[in-house]
Amino acid sequence: MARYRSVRDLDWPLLLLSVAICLLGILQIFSATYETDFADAWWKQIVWVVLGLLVLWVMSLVDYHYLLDRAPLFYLLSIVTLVVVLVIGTKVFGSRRWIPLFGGLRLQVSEFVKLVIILVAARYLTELRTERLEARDLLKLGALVLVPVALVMKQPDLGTSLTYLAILGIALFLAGLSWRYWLGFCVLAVVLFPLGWSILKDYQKERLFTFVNPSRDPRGAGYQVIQSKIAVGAGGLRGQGVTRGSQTQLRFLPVPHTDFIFSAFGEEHGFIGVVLALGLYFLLLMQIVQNAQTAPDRAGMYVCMGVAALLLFQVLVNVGMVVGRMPITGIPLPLMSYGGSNALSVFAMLGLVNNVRLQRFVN
Amino acid sequence: MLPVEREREDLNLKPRPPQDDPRFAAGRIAFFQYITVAAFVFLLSGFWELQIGNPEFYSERAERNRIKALPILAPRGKIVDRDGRIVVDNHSSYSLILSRENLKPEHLKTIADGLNLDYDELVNRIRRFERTRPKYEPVIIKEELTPGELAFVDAYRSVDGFPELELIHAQKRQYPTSGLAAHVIGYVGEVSEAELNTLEFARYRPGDVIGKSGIERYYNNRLMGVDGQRRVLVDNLGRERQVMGMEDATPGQDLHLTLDLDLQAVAELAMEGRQGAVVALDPRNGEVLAMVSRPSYNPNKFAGRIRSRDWKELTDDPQRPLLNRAIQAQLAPGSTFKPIVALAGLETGEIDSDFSVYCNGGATFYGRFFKCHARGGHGRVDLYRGLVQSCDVYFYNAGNRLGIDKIAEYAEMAGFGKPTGIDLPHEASGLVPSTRWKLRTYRDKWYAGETISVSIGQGALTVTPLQLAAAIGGLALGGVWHTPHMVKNPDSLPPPRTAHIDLSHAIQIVNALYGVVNDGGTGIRAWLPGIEVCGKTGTAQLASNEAIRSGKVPDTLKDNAWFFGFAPRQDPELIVVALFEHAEHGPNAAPIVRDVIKAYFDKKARQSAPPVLLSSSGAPASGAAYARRGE
Amino acid sequence: MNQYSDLLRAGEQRARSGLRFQIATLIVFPIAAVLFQVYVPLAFPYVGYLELPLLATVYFALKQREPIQSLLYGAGTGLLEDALSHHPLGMFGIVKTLVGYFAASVGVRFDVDNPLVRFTLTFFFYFFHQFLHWVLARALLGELRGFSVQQSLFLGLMNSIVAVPLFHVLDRLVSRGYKASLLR
Amino acid sequence: MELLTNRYRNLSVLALAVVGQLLLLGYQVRSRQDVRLVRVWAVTALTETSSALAAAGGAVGSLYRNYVWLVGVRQENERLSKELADLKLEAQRLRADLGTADRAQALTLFQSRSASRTIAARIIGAGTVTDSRVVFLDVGANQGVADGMGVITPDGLVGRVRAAYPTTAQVVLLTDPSFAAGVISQKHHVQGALKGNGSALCRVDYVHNEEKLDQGEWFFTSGDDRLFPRGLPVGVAEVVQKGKALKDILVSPSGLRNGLEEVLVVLEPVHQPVPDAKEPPPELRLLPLPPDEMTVKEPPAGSRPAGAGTDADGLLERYRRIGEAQGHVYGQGAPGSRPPDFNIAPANSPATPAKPPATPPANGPDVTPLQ
Repeated sequence: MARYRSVRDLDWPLLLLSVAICLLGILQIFSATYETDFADAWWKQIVWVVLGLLVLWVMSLVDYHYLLDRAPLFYLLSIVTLVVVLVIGTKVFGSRRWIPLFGGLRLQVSEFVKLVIILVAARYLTELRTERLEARDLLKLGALVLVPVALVMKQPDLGTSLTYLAILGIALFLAGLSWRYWLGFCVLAVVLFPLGWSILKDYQKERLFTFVNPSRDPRGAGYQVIQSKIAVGAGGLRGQGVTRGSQTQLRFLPVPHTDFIFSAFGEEHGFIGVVLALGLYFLLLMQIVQNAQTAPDRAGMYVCMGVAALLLFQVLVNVGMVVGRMPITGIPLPLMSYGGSNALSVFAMLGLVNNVRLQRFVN
Repeated sequence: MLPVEREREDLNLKPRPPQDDPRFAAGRIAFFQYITVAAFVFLLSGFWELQIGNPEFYSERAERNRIKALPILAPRGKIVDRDGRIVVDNHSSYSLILSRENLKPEHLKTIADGLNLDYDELVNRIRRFERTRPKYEPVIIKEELTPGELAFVDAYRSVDGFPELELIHAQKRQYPTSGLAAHVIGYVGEVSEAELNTLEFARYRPGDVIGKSGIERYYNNRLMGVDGQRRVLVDNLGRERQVMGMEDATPGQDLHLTLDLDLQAVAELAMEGRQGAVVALDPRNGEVLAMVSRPSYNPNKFAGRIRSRDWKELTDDPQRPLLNRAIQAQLAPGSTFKPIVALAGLETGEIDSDFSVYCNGGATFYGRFFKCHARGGHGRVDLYRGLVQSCDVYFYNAGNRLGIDKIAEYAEMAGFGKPTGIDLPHEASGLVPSTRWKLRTYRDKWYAGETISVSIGQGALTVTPLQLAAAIGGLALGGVWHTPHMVKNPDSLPPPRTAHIDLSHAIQIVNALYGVVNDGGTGIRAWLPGIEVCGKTGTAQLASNEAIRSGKVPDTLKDNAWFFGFAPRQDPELIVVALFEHAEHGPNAAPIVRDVIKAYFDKKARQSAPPVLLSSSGAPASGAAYARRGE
Repeated sequence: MNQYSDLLRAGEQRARSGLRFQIATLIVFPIAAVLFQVYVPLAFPYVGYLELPLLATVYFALKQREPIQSLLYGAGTGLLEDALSHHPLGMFGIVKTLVGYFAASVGVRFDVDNPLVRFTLTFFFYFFHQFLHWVLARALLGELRGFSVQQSLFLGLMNSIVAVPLFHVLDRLVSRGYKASLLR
Repeated sequence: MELLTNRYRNLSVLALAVVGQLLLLGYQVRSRQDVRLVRVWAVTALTETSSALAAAGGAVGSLYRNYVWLVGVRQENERLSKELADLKLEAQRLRADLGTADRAQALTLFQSRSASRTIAARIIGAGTVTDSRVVFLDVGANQGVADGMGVITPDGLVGRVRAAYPTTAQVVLLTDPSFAAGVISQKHHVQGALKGNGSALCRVDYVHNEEKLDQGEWFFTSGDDRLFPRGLPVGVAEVVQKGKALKDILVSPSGLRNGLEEVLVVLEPVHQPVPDAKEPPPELRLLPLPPDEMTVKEPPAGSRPAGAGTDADGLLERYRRIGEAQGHVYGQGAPGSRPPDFNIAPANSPATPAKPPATPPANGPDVTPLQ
């Protein structure tokens, strides 16, 4: 197991960057929940981050090939759990996403399914060993991923299910899917759009509407976008200062410590802070991509790129939502948003990346 | 190498195939990097737009900065005379508005200096808006900018970054520059804070331009339109780039006056350089054909924001040019009141056509001597001669017989003592004294001696020129008093008042008034060939008799001259009242009335004559032109 | 191995032949270029259309093949140029930074001594420069001015025509006047 | 750190450089403030070098000329013809410098006759952006130049100081889109606002279609923009066309016609009358305005475009003429006198109407009788 040479071989830049982002997140959680019912959230988040680092360490120790090998098992397990969640899950804000654990803690299963999907895709595509992806494989892999997508959508949790699709997308892209298929997807999307539209829940439709026109109903669904934009705009160049953001502190902003944490961050730290935070994310992504480039084999490359794509997608959608350029989907900001499941799953993924990196010294 | 192989086998993994090169997707990974860069640029641009691009904190407000909402000021309705000739027009001009959202207080000094505004006034003005209106509502700080001032604005708005300045196009009031009918038309101005608290103007907002006096005020709701709005995209230099949306302004309605500019012009010219008023109306329906008050002023000075200096000059003028004397001067009518006394006498039977007195230059009543204006006396006078010669002694006796309350009753029947109800603001009511009035006002009883003065139109009796015109006009028609009005289709017109007076009495008085002009009476100067002009002079004394005797009467206390004239004798179409203040002799007002009446009948002849005839006479077909314009 | 990486690798090898200029050259040239831009159009107004600072940036980037130095060079030149305009500082700075970087990256992959390549690259970078500046002015400053493609293409052509002999002269000047040394 | 030293060093530096400048830009845009100090340094440094170069260029030029001629003289005539050569040289130099001398002389002459206090300046640099029209002067705040001062030549208006640095000043030329000045036409006294167009010609705005303006008419500064003194020549109207509501007018600025080298910065502006239209158009190069004959008829105070009253005024005027034609004084008349006849045609050109003082003067010649 202890195959890495020493502590020195760990991907320290990756670790430092992720911890730096977490610290920004904790600071912001502290500020956003300052003197509220959630005032101890930053504390809990520290615990989660420490736990997450632990997970990361563990994940770096286990050879990812071992995990890949068990991917089908994980896959089955996660499908079962998702079904269980649908049946017995705790209902919060109208959706069943959580499995209640001891001590009032809740686990969001769908967060960890991301990890499984990355592994499944990597495993499947590695076994192909071809330069081009065939239609048969495409369908098979697509079917594999679409099952959890459908289950999560049922919760309903559009955002998380979309992240699965993002993983699928990058996997297919890297495997060398012909441009004809991409074109086919586009045509299919256009054809299926009306169908999908009928499947979407009313509130989801409303979110899309308000994404197009936030002022449609400023008291209703568009409220969040408008308030978020106001908060970000209030930040200006230098920001209002920690615990000084009026939008955040006066509770105009919805959930300023989870989904809209970056909005609060933007208000209190301004454009400079935003550039810094986004810069950290960018470097983190680049570091993961570098690990993908230096991966010892295809599987490692797929794993790393899957993680990178997932993180990019989440950052893009969450931050885009904050500035009103993406619809509100309820995707948390990795590493910054408050939430244990999110933190643990992201650190687990980073652990995987680290693992891939360590394996390159093996031969 | 080896441990790995072993490990793989342990894990039941197939050995790595030779073509398993992780670099096979290097190009695609590079592509992913570019995607990442693009995604972050996309996100950063979003933050730039919100945090940097928007100079203001509130995103919606910021949107207003780039997409500015500029008011489109609705033009007020035009005011035209009865023939459709334009009395009040609009002309296009530029107004400067100040967007308070972008205001930098340190710029105000420069703005005030550059645009010749008073700095303190400007600051107060902005402060006034600051208190009451939301910040995004702009303030108009200067109207009718000259090209130079426009250049100033343009230069500063762009180069030195005065983002608060914005120019809008406005329709400004254009009044006759000669001050013609200034008092009737009135003027517009910005609604004041005090006015906003009144019921009349409660629905307007600060900065709105409303009618302040005259027709402009009375018919403000009709004349005023509804402002529109234009949303334009402006760049960072403040230049308009694109129109995003328009809500057109609804212009105000045009107003059709009953005024006849021909008569008005003649009356204005006749009063030039004089102090007083002229009212001409059609007694058959109450339409006012001309209304002049002198001295006048140039209402165009009010069309913008009047300077406090000009305003002070106007209000401090002892001649009170802002007063519309036609409806606001309350003065003793003098002998022009005598027909009313005569009517009262005839109706009550206190006098009849046979009743006569001997005038030897005065008479004594209740121990006091009242003199007649003719030193030598008129000899024996009956009603006809009494009116024609305007014999005071005759009317002393008539009044004495009637008593004050009978006189008051008939005066009030004719419309004195209360506003006529004309559609102009601030009409004065005049005063008809009576025992009840005396008791109520002075808590004192009426002395019979006071009646003597009232019976020749002096004493406490005061009337306005309009009241006199309406009263005599109704009397000449045989007792039908129409409410005078200025606008062709007034909002509401009360039905005419009628009094059941004996028609023969009215005819008797009218005949006497005909004699005043045509039978060697005091109104000979109003004589017109071919037109049956009836009239009556009046000389109202202002100074006490003692002062007159001492010969030291200042100009401002010289007698007022009155004259009313109507024509034709039967079914009069026109009655004109002229008040010529400090003219000393009543007959001096007669030519004014004569000119107006002449203008009326000349115009009538012009309109009835076939236009061909006029143009064939070689003279320009001015009459035809008028007829055409009148269509 | 695919074509892309071949190209990359070939480029890496070629990069070793990049010139390193003395610091003095790197300071004098942008100033001279900007000064030229400031002073000469007074006498010959049409020279104003010559984007000498841009040409200098492109030349040095192509020659140096060292992205960091090139982008810093571009940034310096651009900021200097900004200082003399009445725009906010940074507009030309950003544009020229990017031009410097990309020109250096491209310089790694092409034979930058070939006049035809130089011509094409200058033309491309001129257009890129103008377009990016327009985009930035529009996006960052909210200036909604128009962009004339035809004019940019024409001026790009003119600049490229000037650039080829100019670069040639600079080649000789640099190699004669300053000690050129190999990178690494 | 491996990350920053190795593979992504280039990209990182690029990102840093771009983001750094982005933040700089953001600061300027956000605070609407210039990074004044940096700009002052840069501008000062560059323009100093530039003026030094300019001076050096001039010196080298003259040295070169002298040297060539001197050598030529020695080779030809040795000492005997030295005096002659000197004279020749002098003549040649004078001839060569004639252009400059003329210009300098005109400038000095103009400066001495101009009522405004001015300071002469040389243009030492142009702006670097092709679409903005900006130049730099060799005088600055140290010489008393301040933001907003007008810049002129004897030929006419040139521009306006936008920013004064210690030893140099940035001038926005009148062709720059951000330039505006109040102007008045010489013959018809039409007022408008001159604006830069970004091209060689300037626009004049806010002139109504009804107003009269000839092509080729001169425009002068009107002074009421509070920026420039009145009476500076601006340019000739090249294009005068009817527009939608306002006239489309293009003016070719006279100040830029002969190239720019020396200019005057107006330190203390003094308004001057606009020269009368009867004078020849100001060929000001060597013939500065004779100060004595600068009498003008000022436009009627407060005259407004299209503001000549309404129908009512015309009618009043008409009746006034009717009265005058008959010798009738309104509102007066002895008993039995002949009443006026209002149906006669008024005389079209009344013999100088004796207007009573109570009425304001009729506005302009546009008050025509209604016919």
